[in-house]
Amino acid sequence: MNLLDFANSIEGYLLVSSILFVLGVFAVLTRKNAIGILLGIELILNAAGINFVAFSKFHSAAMDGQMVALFIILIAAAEAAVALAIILRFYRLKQTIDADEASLLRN
Amino acid sequence: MANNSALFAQTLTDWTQGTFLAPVPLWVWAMVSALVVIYLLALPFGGIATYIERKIAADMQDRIGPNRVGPLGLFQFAADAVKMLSKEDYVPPAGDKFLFNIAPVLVVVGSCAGFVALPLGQYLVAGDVNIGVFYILAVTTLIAPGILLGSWASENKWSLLGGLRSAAQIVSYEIPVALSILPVILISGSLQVGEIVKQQGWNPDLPIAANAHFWNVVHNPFTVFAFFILFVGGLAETNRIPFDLPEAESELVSGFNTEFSGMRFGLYALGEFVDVFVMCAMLAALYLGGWQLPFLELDKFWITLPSGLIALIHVGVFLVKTLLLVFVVMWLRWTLPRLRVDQLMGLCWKGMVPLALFNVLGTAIWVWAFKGQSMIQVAMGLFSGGGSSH
Amino acid sequence: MSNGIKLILLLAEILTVGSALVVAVNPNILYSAVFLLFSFLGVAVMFLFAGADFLAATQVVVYVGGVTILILFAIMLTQWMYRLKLRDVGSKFIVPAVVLALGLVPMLHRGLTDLARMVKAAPPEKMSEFAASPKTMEIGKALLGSHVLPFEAITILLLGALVGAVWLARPKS
Amino acid sequence: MAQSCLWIVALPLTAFVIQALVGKKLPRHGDWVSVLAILGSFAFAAPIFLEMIRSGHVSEVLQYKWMTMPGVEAAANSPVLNKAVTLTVGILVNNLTAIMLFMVTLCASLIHIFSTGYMHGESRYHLFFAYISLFSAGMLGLVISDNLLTLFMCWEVMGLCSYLLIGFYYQKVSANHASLKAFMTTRVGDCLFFLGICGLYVVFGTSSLSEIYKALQAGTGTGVTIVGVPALAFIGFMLMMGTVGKSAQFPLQVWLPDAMEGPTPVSALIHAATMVAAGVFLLVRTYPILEKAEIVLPVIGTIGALTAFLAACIALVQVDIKKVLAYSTISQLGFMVLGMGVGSFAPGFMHVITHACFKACLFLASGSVIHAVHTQDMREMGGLRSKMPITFLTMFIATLAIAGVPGFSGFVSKDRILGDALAYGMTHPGWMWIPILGFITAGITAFYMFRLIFMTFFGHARDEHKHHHAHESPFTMTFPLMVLAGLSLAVVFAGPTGIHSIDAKLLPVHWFDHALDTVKAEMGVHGLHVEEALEHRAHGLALMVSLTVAGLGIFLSALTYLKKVISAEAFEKSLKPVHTLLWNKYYFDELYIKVIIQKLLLPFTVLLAKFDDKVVDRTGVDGWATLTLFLKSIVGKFDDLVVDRMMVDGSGNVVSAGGWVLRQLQTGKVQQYLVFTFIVLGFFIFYFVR
Repeated sequence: MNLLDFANSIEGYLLVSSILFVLGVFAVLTRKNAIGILLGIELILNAAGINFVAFSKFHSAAMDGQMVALFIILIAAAEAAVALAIILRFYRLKQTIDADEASLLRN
Repeated sequence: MANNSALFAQTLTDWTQGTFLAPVPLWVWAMVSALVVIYLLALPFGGIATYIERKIAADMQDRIGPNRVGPLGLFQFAADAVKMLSKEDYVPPAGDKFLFNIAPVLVVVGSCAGFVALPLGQYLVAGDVNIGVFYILAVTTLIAPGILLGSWASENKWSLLGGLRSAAQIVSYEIPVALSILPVILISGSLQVGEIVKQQGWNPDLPIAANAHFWNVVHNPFTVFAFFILFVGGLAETNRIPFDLPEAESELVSGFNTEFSGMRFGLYALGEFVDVFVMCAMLAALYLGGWQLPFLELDKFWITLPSGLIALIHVGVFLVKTLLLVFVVMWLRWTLPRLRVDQLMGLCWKGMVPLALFNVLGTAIWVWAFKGQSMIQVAMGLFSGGGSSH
Repeated sequence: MSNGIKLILLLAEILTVGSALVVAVNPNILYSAVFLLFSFLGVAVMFLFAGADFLAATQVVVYVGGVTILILFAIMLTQWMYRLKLRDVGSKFIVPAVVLALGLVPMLHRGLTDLARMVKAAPPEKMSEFAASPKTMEIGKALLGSHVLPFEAITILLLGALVGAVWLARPKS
Repeated sequence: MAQSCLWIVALPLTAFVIQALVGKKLPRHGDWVSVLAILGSFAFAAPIFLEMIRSGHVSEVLQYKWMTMPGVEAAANSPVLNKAVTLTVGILVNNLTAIMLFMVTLCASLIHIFSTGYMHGESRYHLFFAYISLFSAGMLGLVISDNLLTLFMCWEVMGLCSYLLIGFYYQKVSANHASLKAFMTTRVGDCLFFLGICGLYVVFGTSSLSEIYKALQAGTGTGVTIVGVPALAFIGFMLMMGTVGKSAQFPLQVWLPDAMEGPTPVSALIHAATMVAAGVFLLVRTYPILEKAEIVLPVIGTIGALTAFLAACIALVQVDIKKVLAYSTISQLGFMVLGMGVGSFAPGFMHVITHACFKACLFLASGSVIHAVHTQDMREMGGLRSKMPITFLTMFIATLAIAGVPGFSGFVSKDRILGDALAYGMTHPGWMWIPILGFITAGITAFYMFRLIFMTFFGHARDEHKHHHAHESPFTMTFPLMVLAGLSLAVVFAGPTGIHSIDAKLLPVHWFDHALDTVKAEMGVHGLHVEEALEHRAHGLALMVSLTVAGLGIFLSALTYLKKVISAEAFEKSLKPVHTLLWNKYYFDELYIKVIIQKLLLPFTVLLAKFDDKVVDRTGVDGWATLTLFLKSIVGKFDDLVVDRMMVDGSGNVVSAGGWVLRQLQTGKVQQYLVFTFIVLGFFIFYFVR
């Protein structure tokens, strides 16, 4: 299978989504910045969306996967809005958005 | 892409059958047609628009305007282009070079990509994508990050303020714009621009019930409002006066493009003009019947016209409508004062969004109540007792 | 489908993955955000090739026009405005992150492809027909038909998110 | 058809609910609700009846599943042996039901209408209508019931209504006592009746009448014994005791005369026309069982004859107009039971119907009289004939009917019963005294009924004042009288004269016989079987004898009370002991109260009370308390030391220690949590991919 066909197969889609997911995990774990964590989460959500769409096309040839992907996009939008509002609030409180500083409830 | 009927490209493929160009695949023709549209239409328009704008401004201020280069100064824009290309490629030393470079490109890409789905004539459309209107809305959103990143990369507080204003303005006004497009989609039941335009024709020979419903702007009382909201929202989205706060000269020097010069500035300017054109073309297509000549079906004229002539007339009609709207935009620039930031946001969230929502609701009820018939159809149906339109 | 078209898809996938790589490792948060935008665009193209035209446009509108701008705003509002070096010093979880990354990619991909093999693939003609058919109307019907409950739930979620975000971000009286 | 039966019951029941809840607030205290309801029932019942007349045969069984009962330990050779049985409730519509429904709804409607006049202005007017509506519902439900259990329920509902209505004037002590007496006395019979139903269930595995008919025709039940007694005989006796209680048969007849404390329409409806006839109706419904239980029938006949005779004798000396009618009711019920006993199935049932009509008429007429003169004592009446012509005429017709004068309904049924009894006596000489008692009673009946008529309506007014104020009753009261009097004519049931051999030539009106013949075949009832010649002879003889004794009774009565040729007082004096015995109703009340209750039951009750106090309270309850206190102290110690100290505090300590350990993991660094999360996720994926 050449590279072009691989790109247009479910394996290709799944590889992209896996890499996207792992990079998202990587970003989530390594960023100090809360916004950076959010970026990682967006990558993870996109990876999930790609999976759904890929299976929707290659395996069911039906709409259900796309519907779920649509809902993922909408939920991601809501999540981003709320998360950024929280980050702004936190910034106003602590003058920083370092995720490690959000530890009032530790121990 | 893969599923769009690229009519332009298809036509090109058909023409080249049997010639030495036959092996060229469809997708190449699709790209070629897209490039043709951009280079032959978008970019010249961007240039000519600067000339027109200056001329109109001069007329309104009782000046002469550009008159040195070429007859009536017509080649002024070419001279400007040459000037811009030959200027120093300056990047602010403290600025972010990478972002500074890609930001204007984003703006131009965002505005030019919208051209692809605009139907110039009945069969003249680069890619009549089936999510047409939505596609235009989607690609034009690229403009906002372009402006925001460019302003940030300039390392200049005027720029940054202008960029933040611009992004906030664009994001906010996208809502009434989208909501004002919804009535049209409700009426036509399609996102495809070509289909929407096709439905706005008017054939005097057909009985009312079977006829198309003329221009969407007079489809029902709500679409009249929706048209104006879309127009005003388009002004705001393209940062035109009276919503040109991002580049308010009196406050922010020149706003987000303060630090830009040369071709990068030219790209910003081009992007803005193309965006204006796309907005007006969209308005014309969605609400003013696009290439439809009012009350005439050219296909069923009393003399049979050559198809090429019909296509040309269609393009002409469409361009006339669009350019009239562009003229109004420029006219407004010298007529209205600039709004304050709070006025701007208040107008959007307190005025236009509720009104646009009301329009959507009203149109939905109208479509439900009159089974999709327009005001004209309803009225004529009343007068002729439901018979034919004669 | 011609190879040229497939090439576009391949390029989009490379764009997606490459941009995501920059998002993950670039220390400059603003660059991460910008490349996240490119990654989104790549994903949108992938959607388009998977027959999800409406979804692709939604992806662009929501992510590029909404989420990215919000993120850029948040970055610009929370960083010192003119501190351009938005260095994000690598945290102490770099080692587990790398280990996880290296371990998860093959496992995930293998698991997912196994899954894909277990599930019966759609017949090719049906697949291409599906990929070429417009989806807007079907999505509209599904939203008000079979998927009306999640749709309504999402509307309530979005309203709640809207109100909550405004409440959280409002200035102190 | 069976569906409309549900309406027949539901309408009065609804009226009862409405009346009981909001009756007082309705216009006219809501009497129209009850009246309309019962008229509605009548409207539903009439088509069924007409259908029966038209086609001669209606039959429908409608069954609903009620509940499933676990298996019971059943008698040997019974169809139920330790298996679950599904109980059904149902509606059994046959010719009997149709006739009975028509009769009951008709009488009840007329009596409802009568009551609107009679009870006018009473306090608790709405409750009166509530009660009689409930009663109507109960009676109609009993009539349509297929299952003996639902029949029994309706039976008890009627008992309750009877209690409530007898005690309607609860201010009167005597009314209170009478209601209690009626309730308690019938309870004796009801208990035994219920035992009978239980026996039926054990033997047949069902209490559905329609199923029992089938089972009996298939031969089930014969030879089954319950504790050594033939099961069917046992059941038969128990069912008979139900009848004895409800229909006031000897020896449980004591409650019915006292029941006259209730308002007169109640006496007419419940204690003359319908409820007491329900006992006989029960015999009719269960007749196939009784026939199979051979010994029961003659006993029933004996009881009937005895009751008829004894009650008639008491009626001779009564002076209270309603008491006379009450005893005559008992006596007539005795006739019906007698008929049942000698196998005179159709005439016996016919007598239920004819008696209902003329006795309701008599009671209502007496009510009309009482309404007019405000007394029940016949010695204060007299000469009311001219004052109340309609009342007199209708009551006179009814009296002719009850006395057995040809041409009136009572004659038709009574003559046939007596004929059958005579035939029975001829074939079973040992039971010859049953017809003899019957004939004597017939004569006495004619005598005392005409005594009533003469004392009330003829002669001169004994109390001028009351006579002066007397007046004819309003139309709402006289209309039912006229209808009922019309129904007391023989032509309604058999023919112009009521004498079968004549009528067969004159006017063939045989609907009743046809209906009963069909239903007999359907139920598997054989009835009296004698040779045709003997039957003819017996019927001819009986006709002559009964005509003779009736005429004799009327003649003597006329001599005594109209012409005063014979002095009643002289008779009374010369037969003083007999008169005293009769006046005191054979001392039955005294026997029951002084001997059975006070000497037998009361000491037993006292003993039980003592047992309860000494054994149950002291030993059982107090002992338990002491034991519990002791256990409590042990449990308390255990609770304190083991549960609280060790378990409760211990678990708390364990949790807090564990919490301290786990708390060290919570660093507040969100990414650390995420590392854990993703490591776990990695393990999961590894597990599934492996």
